[in-house]
Amino acid sequence: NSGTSQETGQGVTYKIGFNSSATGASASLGLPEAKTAEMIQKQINDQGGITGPDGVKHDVKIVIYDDESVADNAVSNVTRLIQEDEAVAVVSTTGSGTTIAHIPVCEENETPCISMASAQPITVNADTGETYRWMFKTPQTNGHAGEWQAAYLKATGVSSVCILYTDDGYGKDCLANFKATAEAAGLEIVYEGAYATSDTEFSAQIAQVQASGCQAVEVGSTPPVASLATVAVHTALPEIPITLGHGVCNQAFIDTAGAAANGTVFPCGKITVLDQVADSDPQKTVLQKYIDDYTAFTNGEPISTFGGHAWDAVEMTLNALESLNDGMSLEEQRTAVRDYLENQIQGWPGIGGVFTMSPADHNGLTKESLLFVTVEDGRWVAFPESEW
Amino acid sequence: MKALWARRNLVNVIAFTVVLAALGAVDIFRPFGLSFSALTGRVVTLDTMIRIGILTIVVVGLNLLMGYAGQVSLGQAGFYALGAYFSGILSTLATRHTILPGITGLWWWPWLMIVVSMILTGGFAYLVGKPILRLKGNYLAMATLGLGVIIHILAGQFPDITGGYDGLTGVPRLSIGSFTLWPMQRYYFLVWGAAIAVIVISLSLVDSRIGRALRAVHTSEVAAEASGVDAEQYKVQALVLSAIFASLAGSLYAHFQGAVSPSPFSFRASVELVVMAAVGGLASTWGAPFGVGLIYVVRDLLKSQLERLLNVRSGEYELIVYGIILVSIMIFMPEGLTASSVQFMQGRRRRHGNIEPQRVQSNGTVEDLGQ
Amino acid sequence: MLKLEQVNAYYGRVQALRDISLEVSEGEIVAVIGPNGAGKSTLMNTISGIVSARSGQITFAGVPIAGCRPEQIVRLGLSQVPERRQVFSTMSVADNLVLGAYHRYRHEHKETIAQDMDFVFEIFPRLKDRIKQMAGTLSGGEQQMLALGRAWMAKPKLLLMDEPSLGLAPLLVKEILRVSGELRNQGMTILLVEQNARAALDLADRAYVMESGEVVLAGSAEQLTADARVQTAYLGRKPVSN
Amino acid sequence: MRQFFRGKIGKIVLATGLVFAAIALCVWLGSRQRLLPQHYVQLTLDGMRGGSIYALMALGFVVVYRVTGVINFAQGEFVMLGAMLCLTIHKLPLPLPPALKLIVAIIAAIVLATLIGAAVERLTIHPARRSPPVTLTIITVGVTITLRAGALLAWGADPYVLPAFSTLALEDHIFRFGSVILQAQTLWIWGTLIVVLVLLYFFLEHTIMGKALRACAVNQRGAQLVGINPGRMSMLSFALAAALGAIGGIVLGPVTRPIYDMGLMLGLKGFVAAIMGGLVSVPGAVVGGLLLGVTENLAAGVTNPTYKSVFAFVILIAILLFRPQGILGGTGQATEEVK
Amino acid sequence: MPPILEVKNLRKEFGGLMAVFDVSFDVQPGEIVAIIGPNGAGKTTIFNLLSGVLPPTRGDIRFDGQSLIGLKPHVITGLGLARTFQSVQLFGNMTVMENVMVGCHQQATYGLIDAAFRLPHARREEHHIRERALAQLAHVGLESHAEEPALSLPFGRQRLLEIARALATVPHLLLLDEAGSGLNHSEKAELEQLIRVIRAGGVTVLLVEHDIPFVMSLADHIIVLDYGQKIAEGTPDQVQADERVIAAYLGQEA
Ligand SMILES: Nc1ncnc2c1ncn2[C@@H]1O[C@H](COP(=O)(O)OP(=O)(O)OP(=O)(O)O)[C@@H](O)[C@H]1O
Ligand SMILES: Nc1ncnc2c1ncn2[C@@H]1O[C@H](COP(=O)(O)OP(=O)(O)OP(=O)(O)O)[C@@H](O)[C@H]1O
Ligand SMILES: [Mg+2]
Ligand SMILES: [Mg+2]
Repeated sequence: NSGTSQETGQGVTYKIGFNSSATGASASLGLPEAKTAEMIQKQINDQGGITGPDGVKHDVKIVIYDDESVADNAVSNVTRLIQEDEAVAVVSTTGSGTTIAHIPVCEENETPCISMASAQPITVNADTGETYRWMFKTPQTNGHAGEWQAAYLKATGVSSVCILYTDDGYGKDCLANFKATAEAAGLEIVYEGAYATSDTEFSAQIAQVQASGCQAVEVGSTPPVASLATVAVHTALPEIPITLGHGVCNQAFIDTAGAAANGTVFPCGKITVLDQVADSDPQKTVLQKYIDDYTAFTNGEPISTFGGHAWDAVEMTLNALESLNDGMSLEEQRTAVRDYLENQIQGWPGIGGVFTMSPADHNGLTKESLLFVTVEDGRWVAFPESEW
Repeated sequence: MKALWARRNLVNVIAFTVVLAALGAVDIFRPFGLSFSALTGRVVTLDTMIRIGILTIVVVGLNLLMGYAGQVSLGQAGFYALGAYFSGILSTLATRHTILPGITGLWWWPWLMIVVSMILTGGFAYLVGKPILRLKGNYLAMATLGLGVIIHILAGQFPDITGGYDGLTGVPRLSIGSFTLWPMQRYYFLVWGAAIAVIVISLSLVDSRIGRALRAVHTSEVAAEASGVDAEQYKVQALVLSAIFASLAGSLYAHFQGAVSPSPFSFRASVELVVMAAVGGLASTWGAPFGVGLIYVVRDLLKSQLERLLNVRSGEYELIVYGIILVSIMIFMPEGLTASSVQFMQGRRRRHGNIEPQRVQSNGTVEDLGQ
Repeated sequence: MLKLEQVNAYYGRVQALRDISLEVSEGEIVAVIGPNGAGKSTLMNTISGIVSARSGQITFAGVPIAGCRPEQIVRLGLSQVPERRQVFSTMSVADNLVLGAYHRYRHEHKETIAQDMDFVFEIFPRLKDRIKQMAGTLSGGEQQMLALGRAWMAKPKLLLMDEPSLGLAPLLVKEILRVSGELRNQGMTILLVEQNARAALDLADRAYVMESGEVVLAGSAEQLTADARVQTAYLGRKPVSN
Repeated sequence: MRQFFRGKIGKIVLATGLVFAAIALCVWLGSRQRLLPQHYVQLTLDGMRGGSIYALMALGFVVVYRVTGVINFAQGEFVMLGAMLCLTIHKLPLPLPPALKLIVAIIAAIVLATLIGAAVERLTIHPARRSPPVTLTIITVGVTITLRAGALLAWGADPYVLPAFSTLALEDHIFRFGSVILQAQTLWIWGTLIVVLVLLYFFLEHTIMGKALRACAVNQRGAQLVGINPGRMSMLSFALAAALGAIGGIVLGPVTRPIYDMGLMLGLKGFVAAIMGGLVSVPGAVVGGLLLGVTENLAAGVTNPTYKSVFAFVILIAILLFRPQGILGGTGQATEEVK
Repeated sequence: MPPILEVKNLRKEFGGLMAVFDVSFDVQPGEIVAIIGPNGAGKTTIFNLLSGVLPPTRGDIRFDGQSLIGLKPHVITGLGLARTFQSVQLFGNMTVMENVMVGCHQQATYGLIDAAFRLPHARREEHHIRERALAQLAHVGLESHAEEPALSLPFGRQRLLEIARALATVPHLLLLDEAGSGLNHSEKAELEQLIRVIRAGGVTVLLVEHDIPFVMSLADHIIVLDYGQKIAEGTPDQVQADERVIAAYLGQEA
């Protein structure tokens, strides 16, 4: 499917596949992602496409699908994007489990896939420990979050911790990473309790937290249940410190947890706490622009980190496409994009952080991509290590 | 009469097989650069066809259970999940846990494990079916619902065994000797071969002593018993058989996806299976492939065309329209695709036919048989 | 009171009633007899609106009712003892009877309705013994009593009875025939389908004979009882050849 | 011996024995978790709150099932609609004092949800009324999909808040008895449940209209023959179920954070509660809901809360096996009658 | 000859209600025996107890010398005891022919696997079943309706079909519950004839019926029930003359 450049300097149309969970269980994450993709499409159209190093202009079409938060649909959609829509690269998808399900499709079809989910096994083969060739991901990992949380708890003199987490992909990943980092930091995990996303009461977990006598509680969930759990812990044990994961870095958490959110601490992507980010920060301009654009595009819907993950993934791909000369076959384009992502994304300031990818690291982020914050009077306040 | 029936079935099966084989062949040989999806105007892809084939196997079983034996199951996705997980876990024992390290390279091991999965799932269905099938009507549906949900939840729990919420990866492709049933074009033949075999089995069953016993149990258990039919035994047999079919489908699914995670086996999936069975037509084996097919085609059409038509992001709109279409299908074809189209054709042909059957309710009794 | 003109009804493509014309005047008992499958029940169901007539006129008390829904027709004062009884099987005997008077609750006192229930229990003391039992667990004959009682509870102007004696013991058959006469004397009009032709003709003022969807004979009860064809086919005067 | 346990007294003895055994097991397991007495009280209280919501949901299922024989999968969506409509109306800038505003929002939401319920019946169930219940049940699945996706479109995927009735704010008033906690909203929920139960029970069991509703499901032809309009009854039942659902959603609103897909799990649990109660019995549904809420919470509390939902469904299966006609049932629903 | 059916002190309670109260009777092979009695006397309940649909509260039932207590209905059918129902219970989703073929269920032995793969032995048996079913239909005169849906038959014919289905199980004893209700005079005469033919074929018949002339001309022996108790037993003439029977059931002028 090689296209030839015409006299007008107009080359083939590049297609970027985009699949997120715009509906279903992960809709609150997937919907802003899908909207971000739409926004970028509009921006490219307004610019009249992208231009390669050879000066040839290319239209870009982002083909957007919804997988309804179901693994089967994710696999189908990615297959369709790769085989039918002939996308050069695919951005997919919102959830870890759903992404992991379509890894074989990306690898077998030798097409770069960038996930917006955070779990480790997305880029690293859990059985062999090797990094997948075609899989990338943009979110900060829960491992990074765990490092912050463990360091904080350690610094405040806590020695035993309870973990409450949602019985879903995010919660399980929080648990695994927090446990690993906390134990490495010498903290004792005295209780782990899960609940379902739809739960409204937590007396069973709270009773066991009380019985276990821990000194701090870590909550690994996303709103709304994160808010309910936080409120429940706060109501029963008003004094106990509560740490959370970066899944609560959206306005919804503060809105729905109310007073119980005050005093909770957690690491956040910089996007949610832009006013806390120093002007010198390399991400500052990118963040500001994304926030402005997204707010304008959606008529003032609250921005979320997840839209940011989509932005990073699509923009990286666009950068890669801009590096291509016209006249390549689809296979060549895919390989070139992959190579670009792996080798040329160096010190790349995005929404999720400053990315530096390598053959061994298809995420490219460090703990510093997150900022530690606390909530005061319903507002996020930066809470740097010096203030602990 | 009888011979005629058998011949009609045979003709249908052959025609069906030929059409599917031809479609599959197109994608292998690509005459004039034509691919399968080009044939369907890029609406239905080969991936979709394989999924239709896999679910057809489940729905044929569900049809036997619901349509013929009249025992509703709202937990069929549970058996489907068991098949997928058993196959997934057993075929990756060596790579994941270094249990039986020698089996990694053996091509027949996954095949054997498919059979083992079927036996395990069937055995499980037998164990739970015995007590549960004493219940009638909606109560059975509820019990199976509970089972399905429990299996779904547990599937996400034990990371060492099931891979937890993220699921199990690295399920190997199937092969015969050194001939790998992959890429998809090859797998297509395997899946549809299995689906057709299941359809043939079901057709034979329905038209036998067993099939009649099941249908009799459906209408009136007392009358069936009085005619010498062991209602309980046949209900259990139907449940076990449907579970075995579901397990087979689950195994094929696992080797198709290469990964198994809990999300496709939720309560919602069980409901969707029932929807597919009903859309195709309960008590009609041929309803299964067409019911599953229709649901998939509608969804794929919406996915690929809605954005173009309405100029909106698919997501929510896709589901809204899908819901409306589903409701419309059931309003206008209450007995499902196959029954309704048969009626439609017969309405043309049979001007002077015999008495139309009375309105028969889902349980097969006439509406007013209230004593 | 009830008048059918040229009524045709179909099941699917099969014609079950052919050009039926029939009349019932106020205060009469009219019987319809005929062999199995003649269309007697279909006739009853067409009048009560369960089967819709494809063509023809049905007027009840001056109101055209062809095309009306059954529940509307009931409200006009027409009630049916249906074939196969149609009792509410998982509801109690009392509830079944109370529901018989459903459309009367809007404008009548509960006491009058309770009195009618006592009347039913007087005729069928067995039902009183079983008052809390679920209708579906009653014996066949008890259910038939319940269906009759339920129809009486509606206090209809016109009562349609489809084989009221079905499954009833001989003593009770006599009893309901007696009660039917009594009801007529109280001003109720009755249209009756019966296999027990002799009893039906004894009770009725007039009768119709139906065969394969058509009215083949009509006349006063005496005329029909004397008719040779009726005698052989329905009264068993001559031994039936086999 | 076997004979004894089949008899009435034997059954009571057996049941009491089982209950005590369950309590003993519960305490033993709880002691391993180092639970204190107040924890059991707390678990029971909270279980009763969750159970009350299940009960309200279950009542909606019962109402529709009794009348139409249809399992209304859309019941959960009415809960969601109730909560969402209420908070949306509450957010409107109406010039009213806060308490009145909330009352207006509640009433308006219930009315709207009821109308939607009636409209759903007219548009989807009524045209298919001649079809078997399976078909109608599948229609409600379609309705569920459409309603939920519509809600996602209208309200997005983010959670919202509905103020607590007592404080008219996000933070509810909390009663503390030692270390046992009770939210004021819980009292609202219980109060609502009691009022609804009494009204509904009276309506369904002691009015002619209630009996007529029931008759429709038992024998539609028979119902028509006594002058009941099954179409209207079907609409009434859906409207009533929608209202019940909306009421449930509204009282639950302040203790949860309403979100477009909240109907999913609630619907499922409500359904389970309805089955436990026998699917046709109003008091049964309430007992079923409470029992489900309390036992799942206690079981979760004394063992591993991860398996809370598993417990719920295990309880379901256990009840189906030992009392298929439901906890309070005795209607012989699960057996066939022969004549 | 030993009786084909012995009922001893049979009792069935529903809650507090004695539907059948210590009833005993015997049926001799080759007889036509009728059970009569007022509505709700317990006749159908006795049939339900005999056929295993309901478990008795106490008492014993012996069929060909074997106790039927605790056996499941299909087992009892297999022993050679068949029945029809007061409210016709046909399989509405099947044709007339298939209804009778269900009756032949135990005349074949092939199982799930044989059926699934259409093994030759299954086909052979199936063929056999068809022939038998057709023969039964011919027996009751319904062979021309074989391929029609069962429920499109008029009510009277549906009763005949039920009898054919019961006969297809090859019974020694046939229980007919109000087989004549809803039939007119000439149809009853045909039924009477059919029952005689059945008996002539070596099948013992036990029937419940409210039509007195019909019963009196057909039955060799009559058992009368009232309120669950046997109040009389004997030949038609004996029973007809019994005071209690007249008071409870027949009425004065019968
Ligand atoms: N629901 C139905 N669908 C199709 N055909 C029917 C239906 N009901 C009745 N018929 C047919 O219509 C004809 C008339 O039936 P109908 O029930 O009115 O007869 P009937 O005179 O009441 O007989 P019976 O004495 O047996 O009650 C019969 O041939 C019957 O088979
Ligand atoms: N499941 C049950 N629960 C309670 N009572 C029952 C049940 N089944 C039957 N009965 C009662 O037992 C009695 C005997 O019923 P049965 O059906 O045997 O009467 P029958 O002699 O066949 O009467 P009919 O001539 O009216 O058919 C009736 O009074 C009936 O109400
Ligand atoms: Mg009739
Ligand atoms: Mg009887």
